[in-house]
Amino acid sequence: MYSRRLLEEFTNPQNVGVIEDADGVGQLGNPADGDVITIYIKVKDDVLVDVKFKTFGCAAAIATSSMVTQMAKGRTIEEARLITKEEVAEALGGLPSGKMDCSNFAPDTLRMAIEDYQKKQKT
Amino acid sequence: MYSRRLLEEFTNPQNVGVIEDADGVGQLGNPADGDVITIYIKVKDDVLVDVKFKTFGCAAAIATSSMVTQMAKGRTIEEARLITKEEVAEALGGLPSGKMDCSNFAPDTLRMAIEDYQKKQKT
Amino acid sequence: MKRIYLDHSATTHVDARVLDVMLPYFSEKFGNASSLHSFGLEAAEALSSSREQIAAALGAEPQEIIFTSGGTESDNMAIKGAAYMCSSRGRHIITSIIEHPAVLRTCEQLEREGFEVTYVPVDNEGILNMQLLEDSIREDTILISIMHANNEIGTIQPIKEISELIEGRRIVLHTDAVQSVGKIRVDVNELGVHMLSISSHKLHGPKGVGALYLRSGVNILPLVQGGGHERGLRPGTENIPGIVGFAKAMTIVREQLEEDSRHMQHLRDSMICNIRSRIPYARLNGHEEKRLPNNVNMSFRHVEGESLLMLLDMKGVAVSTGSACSSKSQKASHVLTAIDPGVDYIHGSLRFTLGRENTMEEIDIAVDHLEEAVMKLRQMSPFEEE
Amino acid sequence: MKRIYLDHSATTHVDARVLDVMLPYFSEKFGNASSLHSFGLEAAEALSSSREQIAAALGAEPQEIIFTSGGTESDNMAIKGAAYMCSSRGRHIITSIIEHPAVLRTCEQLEREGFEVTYVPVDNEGILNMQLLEDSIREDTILISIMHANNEIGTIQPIKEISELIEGRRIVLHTDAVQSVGKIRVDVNELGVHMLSISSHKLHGPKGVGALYLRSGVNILPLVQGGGHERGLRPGTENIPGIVGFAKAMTIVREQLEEDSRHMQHLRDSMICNIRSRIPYARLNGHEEKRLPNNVNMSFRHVEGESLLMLLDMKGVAVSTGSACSSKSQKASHVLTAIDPGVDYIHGSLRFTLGRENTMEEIDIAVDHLEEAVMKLRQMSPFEEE
Ligand SMILES: Cc1ncc(COP(=O)(O)O)c(C=O)c1O
Ligand SMILES: Cc1ncc(COP(=O)(O)O)c(C=O)c1O
Ligand code: FES
Ligand code: FES
Repeated sequence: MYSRRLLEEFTNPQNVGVIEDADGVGQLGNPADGDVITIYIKVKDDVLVDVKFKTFGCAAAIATSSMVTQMAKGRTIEEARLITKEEVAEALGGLPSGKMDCSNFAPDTLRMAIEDYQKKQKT
Repeated sequence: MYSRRLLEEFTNPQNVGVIEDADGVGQLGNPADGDVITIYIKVKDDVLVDVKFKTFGCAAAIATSSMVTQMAKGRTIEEARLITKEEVAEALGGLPSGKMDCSNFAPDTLRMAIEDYQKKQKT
Repeated sequence: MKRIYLDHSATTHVDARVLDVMLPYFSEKFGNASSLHSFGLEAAEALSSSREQIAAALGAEPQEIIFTSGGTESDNMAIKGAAYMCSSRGRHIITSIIEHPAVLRTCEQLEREGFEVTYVPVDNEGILNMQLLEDSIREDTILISIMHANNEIGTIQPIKEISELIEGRRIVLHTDAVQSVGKIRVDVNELGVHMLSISSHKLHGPKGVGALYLRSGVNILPLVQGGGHERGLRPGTENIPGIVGFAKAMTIVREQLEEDSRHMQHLRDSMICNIRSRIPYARLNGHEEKRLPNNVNMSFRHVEGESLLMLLDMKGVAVSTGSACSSKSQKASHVLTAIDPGVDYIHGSLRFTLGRENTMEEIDIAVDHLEEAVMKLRQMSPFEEE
Repeated sequence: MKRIYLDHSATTHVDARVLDVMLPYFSEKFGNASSLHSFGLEAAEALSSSREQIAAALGAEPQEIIFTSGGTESDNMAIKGAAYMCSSRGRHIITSIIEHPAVLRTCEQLEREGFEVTYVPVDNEGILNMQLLEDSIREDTILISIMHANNEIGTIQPIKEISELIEGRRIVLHTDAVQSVGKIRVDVNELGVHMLSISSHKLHGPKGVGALYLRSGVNILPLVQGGGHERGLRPGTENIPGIVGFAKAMTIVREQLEEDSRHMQHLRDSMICNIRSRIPYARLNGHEEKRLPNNVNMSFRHVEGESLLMLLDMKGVAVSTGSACSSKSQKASHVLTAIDPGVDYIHGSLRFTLGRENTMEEIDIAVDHLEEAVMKLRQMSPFEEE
């Protein structure tokens, strides 16, 4: 079912946690549906200097969360918002067919965090 | 299915053949139905001194034919006509349930042969 | 890595004694039970003695046992067979909302064909609401199908009470005993049922074979047509090695049920107790006492079942979850939804189903891994305080 | 006594290579293919590679293979599944009068449900009357089911011609290939069929498993409801050891069909030739050339088949007859009745069906015993001159 690479990511996820003084926060999903991803970002000079996540969900949700935070860290805001589910899935050695939808979930949450940051900038 | 005793009788049937100058002959069944028994009797002083059969039919038909000829030989006409299918079946160690009907077949043919003999006596 | 299998309600390994008796029937005594020659006779004898063994283990008569390909087919055959048979008398069927899909989907199919089905609810512990069952019985009720024990949460339903309730009425009572046989005593006369489904692979027999107990005098229509096998009720060349293995598995159940049951219950109770004492916010799903001796179904707050299952699998511990994670959002099973453990718990259920060969040591190791996994996932959970 | 098995159309022994690959799946890799853990994955992988092997052997795609419990279920599923699916378009079905009961009884059931069925006759050699088939096609014909090879007399039907005949029409074509697979080449695309039934135990695989080939794009309704197994078309926990064995048996067929086929045909021809030269009044039933390479069906004048079978059985030779002797009178099979060998021959048929492991020596011994048995019974027969 799951690729070996995804399972590794799932068992050893990176960037788990909360950024207390985050510049942006995104959250998607809801507990009744059984999956919630929260992503925190810290931004300096348009670059994501720190990205952390907390995820309640299946192994794919956790692995994609971990992967997306790693891919985002060090990128500019513009680069990070372009991360696609396909890229994430590929980096994880593919997702089972029934789980492809779920790989959109983490990049979407990251985009929400970026939007949150940008909204705060404007105000 | 078949008892060991019946199979023995079937493989080594007694009294197979035709009595050329028989005193009575009985025949039951027809080739289209797949079974025909012919029984020949030779009578002396009301006693069946010889009984022979020819049978086209299943193992039960052959075994019961053989058994009934043996049971009849040496008996009086009156005794022989009273031979029942139960007796024949019992002597063969029982018949499979689907074959009980078929055990009537040989005693009935014997009774026909006896009737044939009696009819001839009258004329 | 030593693997620990705690998913015996999904399937079981074939017992060594069972495989032993099966082996000669593959390549030596391989005849077709309908053949008249010696190869056929060997097969026919194996078939008939297997039937006797299975009947004996259920308190039934040999001619009341019809062999099928498994639990799903038995359920379909019982429910549709009785429904079609009795449809001139009435078209109302009663079942419960926590049945196996083999029963629920079959009832839904009958609804599409014009039958009416009442799905009786259960309480928060998963026990059938007997009052509602009684209230739903009508003049045109022809069939009641209620599972003996639930496959997810292990609750045992009051089948005997149902059979007493409908005594004297012309209602056929079916029970899906796929999960109960081999774990608790199942006697068709004590239960008072007309039909009862079993599946061999749930009780250390081979896969691909099952049976329907059909009480003498109760008539159903066959779902499959063909040669005259199984009194015309279920044609097709009989799976002799499978049936022989199934019969042996049932005989073993009959001989050692009490001992096995006691052993599994001991493991179960100490597992529940350990989990409760070591893992906070762990909730038992189902009934404390009216449950199978081998079923531990617990929910862990703020963690998701499939993740938990995967983490345990990485440690060699095989379990199941009621939260099948398939597409975008996790669907909690219909059984968990029916007993509603609450939003914080519903997606975090794990089912541990023990087998007679599990040891206390295995249970202890499993609980260690479980504790670690729950902690790990809670650290990742957005609902948990840092 | 060394036994000689010449009844391979009834069932076959499981090939040693087949049993070998099955064994690990009973007690070690015993998981349920639906389980998410490692035991489940092992099973799921075995299932999917088995599906690939079977598809490859038939020239099909893996997703076109649906596992069932055997030939009877495959036939029922194909015929009813297509009939129910297409019933809004029409309710006319065409089959032949010499089909297996799994097809005939199913068609009769559909007649009771309001479908109309045309049973096309065969000629005296058992070959389908193509003209009558063509004439019976109507506007509302939805399904044609014609067996690839007959189980009693081994005649091979012109399936390819039928598929060409109906090209462009919206008629689903099913063939029961239970007897042909493993004896002659069976490729679903060469035959041009939409559905094809197979049974594992007829080709040295285990009993209790079979498959339906269902061409992509052809839809049928399931006969059984339950979990989502087999794309929802055939739910129930998959019989993994059975399926793995079936797949291995199909792979062996694929690898050595030509050789096996040639070997069996050689035995067949010399058996027929020997019987004809040694036993007077012996008649071959079926077609001289268009017959399975392993089928010898002959009638012996003035003797009765069941007796002949029993005498051969006493000598260790296992054969079958088309004259099932059940109650008061012998019923000749519907197949023999259809080809009508005449009153002197119809009750005296024996079917010898050869296997790839039979030897010329066995055939010779069998013919010796046969000759003796025929002579013995003819001596007892009231129709023979002294
Ligand atoms: C309660 C219950 N009924 C029916 C079934 C179906 O049995 P099988 O998978 O043998 O078809 C199962 C198991 O899957 C079950 O747990
Ligand atoms: C032509 C044919 N179709 C169908 C079947 C039924 O197969 P099974 O006995 O595996 O259900 C058989 C064998 O009995 C057969 O010979
Ligand atoms: S979190 Fe939705 S399927 Fe994985
Ligand atoms: S001769 Fe009629 S069944 Fe035997």
